[in-house]
Amino acid sequence: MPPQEDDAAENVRMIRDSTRAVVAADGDLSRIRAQRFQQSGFDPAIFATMAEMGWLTLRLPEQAAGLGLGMAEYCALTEELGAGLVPEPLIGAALAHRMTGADLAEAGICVAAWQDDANSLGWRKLRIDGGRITGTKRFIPDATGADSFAVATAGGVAIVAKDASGVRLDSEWTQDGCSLGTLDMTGAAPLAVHAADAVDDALDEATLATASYLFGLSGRVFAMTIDYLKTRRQFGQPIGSFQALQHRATDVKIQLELARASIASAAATLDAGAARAARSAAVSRAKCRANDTALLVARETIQMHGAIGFTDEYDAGLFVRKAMTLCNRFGSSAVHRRRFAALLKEAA
Amino acid sequence: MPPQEDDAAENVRMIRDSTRAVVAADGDLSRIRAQRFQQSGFDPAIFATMAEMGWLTLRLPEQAAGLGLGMAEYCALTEELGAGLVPEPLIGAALAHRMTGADLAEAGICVAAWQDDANSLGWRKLRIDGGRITGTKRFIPDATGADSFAVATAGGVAIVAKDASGVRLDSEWTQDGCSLGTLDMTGAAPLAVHAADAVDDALDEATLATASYLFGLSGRVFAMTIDYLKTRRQFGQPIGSFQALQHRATDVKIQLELARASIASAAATLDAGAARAARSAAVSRAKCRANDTALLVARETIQMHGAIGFTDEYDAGLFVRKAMTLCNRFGSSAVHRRRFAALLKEAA
Amino acid sequence: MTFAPSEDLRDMPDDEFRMLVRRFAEENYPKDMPRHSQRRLHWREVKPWYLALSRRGWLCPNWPREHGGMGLSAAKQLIMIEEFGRHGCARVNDIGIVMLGPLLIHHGSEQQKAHFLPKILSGEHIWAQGYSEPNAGSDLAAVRTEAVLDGDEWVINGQKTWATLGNDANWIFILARTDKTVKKQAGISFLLVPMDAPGVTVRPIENLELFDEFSEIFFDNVRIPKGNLVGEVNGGWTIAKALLGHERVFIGAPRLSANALAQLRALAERTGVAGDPAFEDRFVRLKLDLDDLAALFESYVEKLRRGETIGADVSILKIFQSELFQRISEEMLQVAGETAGLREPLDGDARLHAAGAYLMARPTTIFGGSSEIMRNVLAKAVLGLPN
Amino acid sequence: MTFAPSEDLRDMPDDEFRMLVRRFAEENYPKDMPRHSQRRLHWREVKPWYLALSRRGWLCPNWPREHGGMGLSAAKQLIMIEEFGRHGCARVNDIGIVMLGPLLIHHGSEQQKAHFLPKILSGEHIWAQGYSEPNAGSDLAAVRTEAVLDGDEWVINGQKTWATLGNDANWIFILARTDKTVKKQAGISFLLVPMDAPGVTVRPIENLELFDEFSEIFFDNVRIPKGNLVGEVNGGWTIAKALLGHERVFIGAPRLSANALAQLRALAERTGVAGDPAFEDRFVRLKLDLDDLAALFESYVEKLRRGETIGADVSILKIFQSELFQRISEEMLQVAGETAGLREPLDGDARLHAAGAYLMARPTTIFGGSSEIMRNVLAKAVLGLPN
Repeated sequence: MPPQEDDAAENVRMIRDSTRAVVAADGDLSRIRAQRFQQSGFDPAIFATMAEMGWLTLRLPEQAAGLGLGMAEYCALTEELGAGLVPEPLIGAALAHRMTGADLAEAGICVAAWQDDANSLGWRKLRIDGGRITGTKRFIPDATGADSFAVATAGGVAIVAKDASGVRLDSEWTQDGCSLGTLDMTGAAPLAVHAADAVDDALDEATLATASYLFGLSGRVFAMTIDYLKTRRQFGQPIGSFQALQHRATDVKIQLELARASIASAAATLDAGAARAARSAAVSRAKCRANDTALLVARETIQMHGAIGFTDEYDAGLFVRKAMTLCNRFGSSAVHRRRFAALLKEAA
Repeated sequence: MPPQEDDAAENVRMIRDSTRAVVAADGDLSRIRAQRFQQSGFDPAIFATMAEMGWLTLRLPEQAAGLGLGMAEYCALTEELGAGLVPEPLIGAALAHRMTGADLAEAGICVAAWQDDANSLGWRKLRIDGGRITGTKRFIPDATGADSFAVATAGGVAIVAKDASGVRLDSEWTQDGCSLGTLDMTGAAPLAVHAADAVDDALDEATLATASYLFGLSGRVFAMTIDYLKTRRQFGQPIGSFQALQHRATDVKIQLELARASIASAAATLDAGAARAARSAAVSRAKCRANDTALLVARETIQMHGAIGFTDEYDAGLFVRKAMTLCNRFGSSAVHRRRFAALLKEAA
Repeated sequence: MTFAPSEDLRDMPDDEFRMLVRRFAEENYPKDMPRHSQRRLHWREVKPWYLALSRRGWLCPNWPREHGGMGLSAAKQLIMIEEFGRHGCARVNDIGIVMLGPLLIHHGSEQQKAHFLPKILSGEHIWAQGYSEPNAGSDLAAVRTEAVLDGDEWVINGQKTWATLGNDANWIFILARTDKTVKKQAGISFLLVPMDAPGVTVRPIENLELFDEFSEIFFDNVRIPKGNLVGEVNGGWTIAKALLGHERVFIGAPRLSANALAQLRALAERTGVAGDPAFEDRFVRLKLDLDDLAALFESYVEKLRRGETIGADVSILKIFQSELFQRISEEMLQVAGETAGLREPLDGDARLHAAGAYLMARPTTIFGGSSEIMRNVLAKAVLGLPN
Repeated sequence: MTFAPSEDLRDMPDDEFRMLVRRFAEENYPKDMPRHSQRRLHWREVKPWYLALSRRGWLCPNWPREHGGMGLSAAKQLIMIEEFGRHGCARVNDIGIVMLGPLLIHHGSEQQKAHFLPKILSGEHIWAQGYSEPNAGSDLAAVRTEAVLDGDEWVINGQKTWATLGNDANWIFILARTDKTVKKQAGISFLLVPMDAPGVTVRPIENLELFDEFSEIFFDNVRIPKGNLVGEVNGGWTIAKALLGHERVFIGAPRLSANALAQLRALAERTGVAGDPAFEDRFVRLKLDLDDLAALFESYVEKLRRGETIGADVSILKIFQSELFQRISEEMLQVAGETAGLREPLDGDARLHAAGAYLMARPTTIFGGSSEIMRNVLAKAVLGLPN
C-alpha cells in the first residue's frame, strides 16, 4: 500500500473517531428528539464544539487555517453525523467557509445562502449593486439559528448579518424538526464580499457531503430494521425468517452498497482533481443514488416495522423524517439526472 | 339483468366455445410448435376454417354479411386464440375487412398493410396517383402466406395482389416462427380501392384485439407457471411454497387482473359508441397494460421455471417468444403512452 | 338527542340519488368544519357532521332499515362515499357504524341490538376497536388479553394497541383470550367494554403525522357484566374474521389515489415541474395505473350490483390502490424539490403538501391487512400455492 | 500439439500490460472468426483462437506459472478479460481452464495434475461440468447420479443436465452420490469421466436462442478407473463448493451490461427513439446504475489488489449486474418498436438485436446461482437474518 493511501485511511479513521464528541456511541437519540421544533432546531453549544474541532474549515488548506482534508474524510464525517442524525448545520457552515475561502469566525454562526429557486441548482441571480444587495435567497437550512449568511451572488459571496438593516428572515419548520429560511434583502450592506470563484466546487462538495449524510442515516436505520426483523415475532417465528422480507431486505442492502461505492468513487474523483465535468458528474451520480436509497430505506423501514414504524415515539421515524427533508437538498434526483445527462452529452 | 347484457354474455360464451375448432382443448401445442419457421408460418387450412366461421367479418354489420359482433366478443375470441398461440393471421385479415367494410373473399387471403414506420401508428404516407401506388408498407405480419394486401393510403384502402406487376415482398422470420413482410410497390395497380374512413376505428379495434390476444397468452402461461410452482420440488418442498415466489406470483396476478379489467372496459367503451378520443384513450390504455403484463409474465415465467424455462423444447418458451413478437405490434407501450398523454391533454 | 329514520331511498334511480346526496352535503356539511382534511378529525371536531347525518337518518347507509339504517345497495353506498369525498366531508368516528353495528346485527342478542344500536345512531356511544396487541399485529389470533369469568362478571387484564381514535371513544369491543388450553383461534371471545369502567387506561400515540390517531388501551382488573359477551364463549374469532364483502371492495376504491394524483398535478404546476417530458411520462404511467384500478374497481362494483359474491381476489384492489397511492406520494416528494420536507402545506394550500401525502400514504399498506399478509392470502386462496 | 510457457508478465506495469494484450488480440484473433458474437461458439469454431492463446502460453492466466499458467494477479486477469472483450474475441471452451484446473491444482493428486493439466493447456481435453441434474438444480446437493465401487472401477449410473457446451466436450467432471446413508452433502464424490466411455450418451438441448448451448448427459453403467476420483471419497461437496474469490468478483463484472447499454444507444439511434426525453431519462437511469455498478466492482477489484479476502457480499455484484443487463435488454425491446421480435439482427448488425439481447440476458439470473438463491444467502450470511 502506498504511503498516501495509508495516510488517507488513517485520516478517515481519525475523523470517524472524532465524531464521538457529538454522536452518542450507543445510538441514543434522546437529544435529537428533544431538539426538534425547539428554537432554531439545533444546539449552538454543540455547533461550537464542531467549530472548535476545525470541521467548519476542514476543506480549506492548512495555510488558510483549514484542516486541508480531502473529500474522503469529509464524507466519512458527514456519514457519521447522518448515522447520529446530528442536526447542527455543519454542511451549511462548511459551505460558507469553502465558498469564501475565509475564516468567518467574526461573523458568528454563518451558513450558506446560495439557492435562487426550487428544483434548480442556480445561484447567480442576485447581484451586488453599489455594495448593496436586493433580492431573495431561499431554502436556507437552519437559518433561524444563524448569525449571518454567506450569500452567493454573481458579483461575489457576500457575508450578510441577520440583524443588518434591510434584511428580513422568514422560516418554516421541516419534518425533521429543523427549519428552512427565506432571506429577503433590500439594499442590505454586506459585512464583507469574497470572490465567487469557488462556489461551484463548494456546492459540489456540499452536495456530496449531503449524499454521505443520507447514506449514514440510511445505513443506521437499516441496521435498526434488521435488528427488528430478527427479534419481532409473528406466527411463532421471527419475521426476518420470512423469505419475502429477506429478499426485500437484500434489495435494500444492494442499494446501500451501491451508494457506498458511488459516494466513495465520487470522493476519490474530487480528491484526484479530475476535470470539472467529471467531478460534477460523479457528484450528481452519488446524490441520485443516495437520495433514492434513502427513500427506499424509508419506505421499507416503515413497512417492515408495521404499525410501530408509523409512530412518532419510535426512533425509526426520526430517520424517515430526516430522509424526507434531505432527499432533495442540493438537488433532487430529477435535478441531478438532468445535470448528469447534460454532462454526458457534453462529454460525447 | 337487462336483456342486452344477457345477449352479450351469451355471445361471448358462444364465441369462446367456437374457438375449440382451432384451439386444442387440452392445451396441446404440438401443431403450433411444428408450424414455426415453416413456409408462411401458418396453416392455410386452419385459416380457411376461421373464414368459414365468419370471424374475418365479425366486426362488419349483418347487412354487409358480417357477424355484427361487438368488441367484447372480438376480444373474447382473440383471448382464446392467444391462450392457444394460434398463429393464423386473424387480426390482420379482420382488419383488412374492417378497414374496407367489404367482403374480400375474391382477394384470397388478404391481410392489412397499414404501417409506414416503426414506432409510429402513422398510415397516411402513401397516395394513389392515377390509380397506381408507389411506396412501401412495413411490418406486415404473415405477409408471405397472404394472396393480397389491404393497403391503407391517404387516398383510400387499396387491395393489392401479391403477384401483381410492380409488387415486391420481402419477409423476415420473427421469434415466434411467423414472419413480418415489407411490401414495395412501384406503380402497382390495385384490384379495388375502398374509402379510408374506417381505418382509424379499425386500427383501434385491431389494437385492442391484439391486447386481448396478449392477455390470453399471458394468462395461459401464467397458469403453466403456477402449475410448475406447485409440482417442482427443491430443498424438499414445492418451490411454490417459497414466500418470495408467492409474492412475485401475486404481483403477476394483480397485473393480469388489471389487464382483464382494462381490456374489458376498453371494449365496453368502444361498444358503447363513446367519442373518438375516449375510444382511442381506452385502447391505448389497454394496450399498454397488456404489453407490460405480457413482458412481466414472460420474465417471471423464465425465471420461475429456472433452466428448463430457457430451453426451446419446453412449451413456456413458445409463449415468451410470442409475447416478444406481439408486445409492440400496433404500438409499443411508449407509443401508446404518448398517444394517451396527447388525448389527455386534448381533453383537459 | 333524537334521530330520524331515513326516508326510503332504496328505489331512487342512482343519478337522482347522487344529486340528492351532493345537495345534502353542500347544504348540511358544517361551514366551519375543515374540508379535504388530510388527517382524521377528532370527535370534538367532527361531531356536528355526525349529528347532521344522524338527524337525517343517513348515518348508517349499510344497516338494514329496521335497525335505523338506510338499507342501501353497495352501489348507492359507494355514491355516498364518492359524493361526500367530492365535497371534502370529514370522515366521522365510524367504527360503531361500519364494524360493530353490522356485527351486532348478525351475531348480537336482541337485547344487545336494542341497547347498543340506537346509541350508535345517536352519537351517544363512540366505539373503538380492540383487536391488535403489541404481540398480535399481523398475527391477530395471538391475543393475550385475558378475560376470566368471576361470578356474573368478566374480569379483563391486558393491553390493546393501534385503536384508531381510541381517545375519542367511550366504548371498545375487544378480542380476549378465554381459553388458553386450545389452539389459539379457538379460545377467543368477543366482549364489549365501557371505557369509563375502573381499570381502563388510554394512552394516545402520536403517529408520524404528529397526530394522536392511535391509542394504547390498558385493562387492569376491569370488570364487565357477563352479558357483554357477543356470540358464544370462545366463538369470537369467527365473528371478528367475517368481513362483509362490499367493505372489502370499498377499501380498494381508487379515491385516495385519485385525490393524490390531482395533488401531484397541482404540485407539479406550482413547482414548475409540469411540462417536463420525463415527469409527464411518469405522470401518464400513474394515470394509466389509476384508470385501470378504477376499471377493476368498477368490475367488482358491477358484481355487487348483480348480487354476486366477492372472492378473496378482491384484496387485489386494496394492495394495488395502497401501493399506487404510495408511488404517487413518492413522486410528489420528487416534484416538491426543496419544499419536500416542509411540515406545513405550501402556500397554506392543503393540496400542496408532499410530506403530508407521503406520510398519509404509509399506513395504507399496513393497517386493514398488510400488503404482505394479503399477498400470502392471495397466493394460497387464489393461486392455490402450497404452504 | 505443443504449447509455450508464457513470458513472465507479473511485474509488468498494468498500462503496459493492457497495451500488450490489446495488440495481441488485434494481431492474433483469427480474422475469419466472428467478433462480438452474442452466442457462445462451438469448439469447431473457437479452436483456432484457443490454440493461439495456447501457443503464446496465455490460455490460463489464473493458473500458477509452475503448472503452465500465467500466474497473474486478479487485476491483470481483469485487464485480459476487458481487452479481449473490447476486441470482441469469442469466449473459448473454458470450463477446464476456469473450473477444473484450479480445482485439480488445489485438490488433485500429483499424478492427476501431471496428466490432466497439460491436456487442458494443449486443447486435447475439452471439459464439461456435470453438477446439475433434473431434480438437483438450485438444490445442488440433491444429486442422484450414483457411483459404486466395483473392484478397481467406479460404476456410474444417472443423468446430468445443463452441461454448457457439453456436446463439445470429451471429458466431464461430475458429482456423484457414493453414500446414501448420510446427510445429502456428506455422501458425494468428485469424479472425472471420459465421454467416450461406453454408456455415456449426450443429448443437446436447444435454448431459447435456438442454440444447442446445453446438453443432457446420461450414464448407463459407465466404468471408470478408481483413480479418477479427486480428493476423498464422499468429500466431493466441499471441493465443488469452494469457488475462488476472484471468480465470484468477475462474474459480476459490468461488461455484459456495458455492452448492452451501448447496444441500446445504437438501437435507439437507429429506430429514431434517441432524443425522446422520456427515453433519455430512462437511459440516464440505466447509465447511472451501470456506473455505480462499475464503482462497486472496482471496490472489489481494489480489495483483490490489496490481497483482502472477499466475503459473501460479493454476490451483490452478480445479482445487480444480471438484473441490470435484463432491464437494459427489456428497454431494447421497447425501443425496437415493431422490429422487437425479429429473429435476426436489424440490418445484419449484431449490435441491433433487441430479441437476441433480451434472450441472452435471461439465463444470467438463473445459472451460476440464481438471483433467488443468492438473495437467500445474502439474507442469512450477510444480514444475519434467521432461518
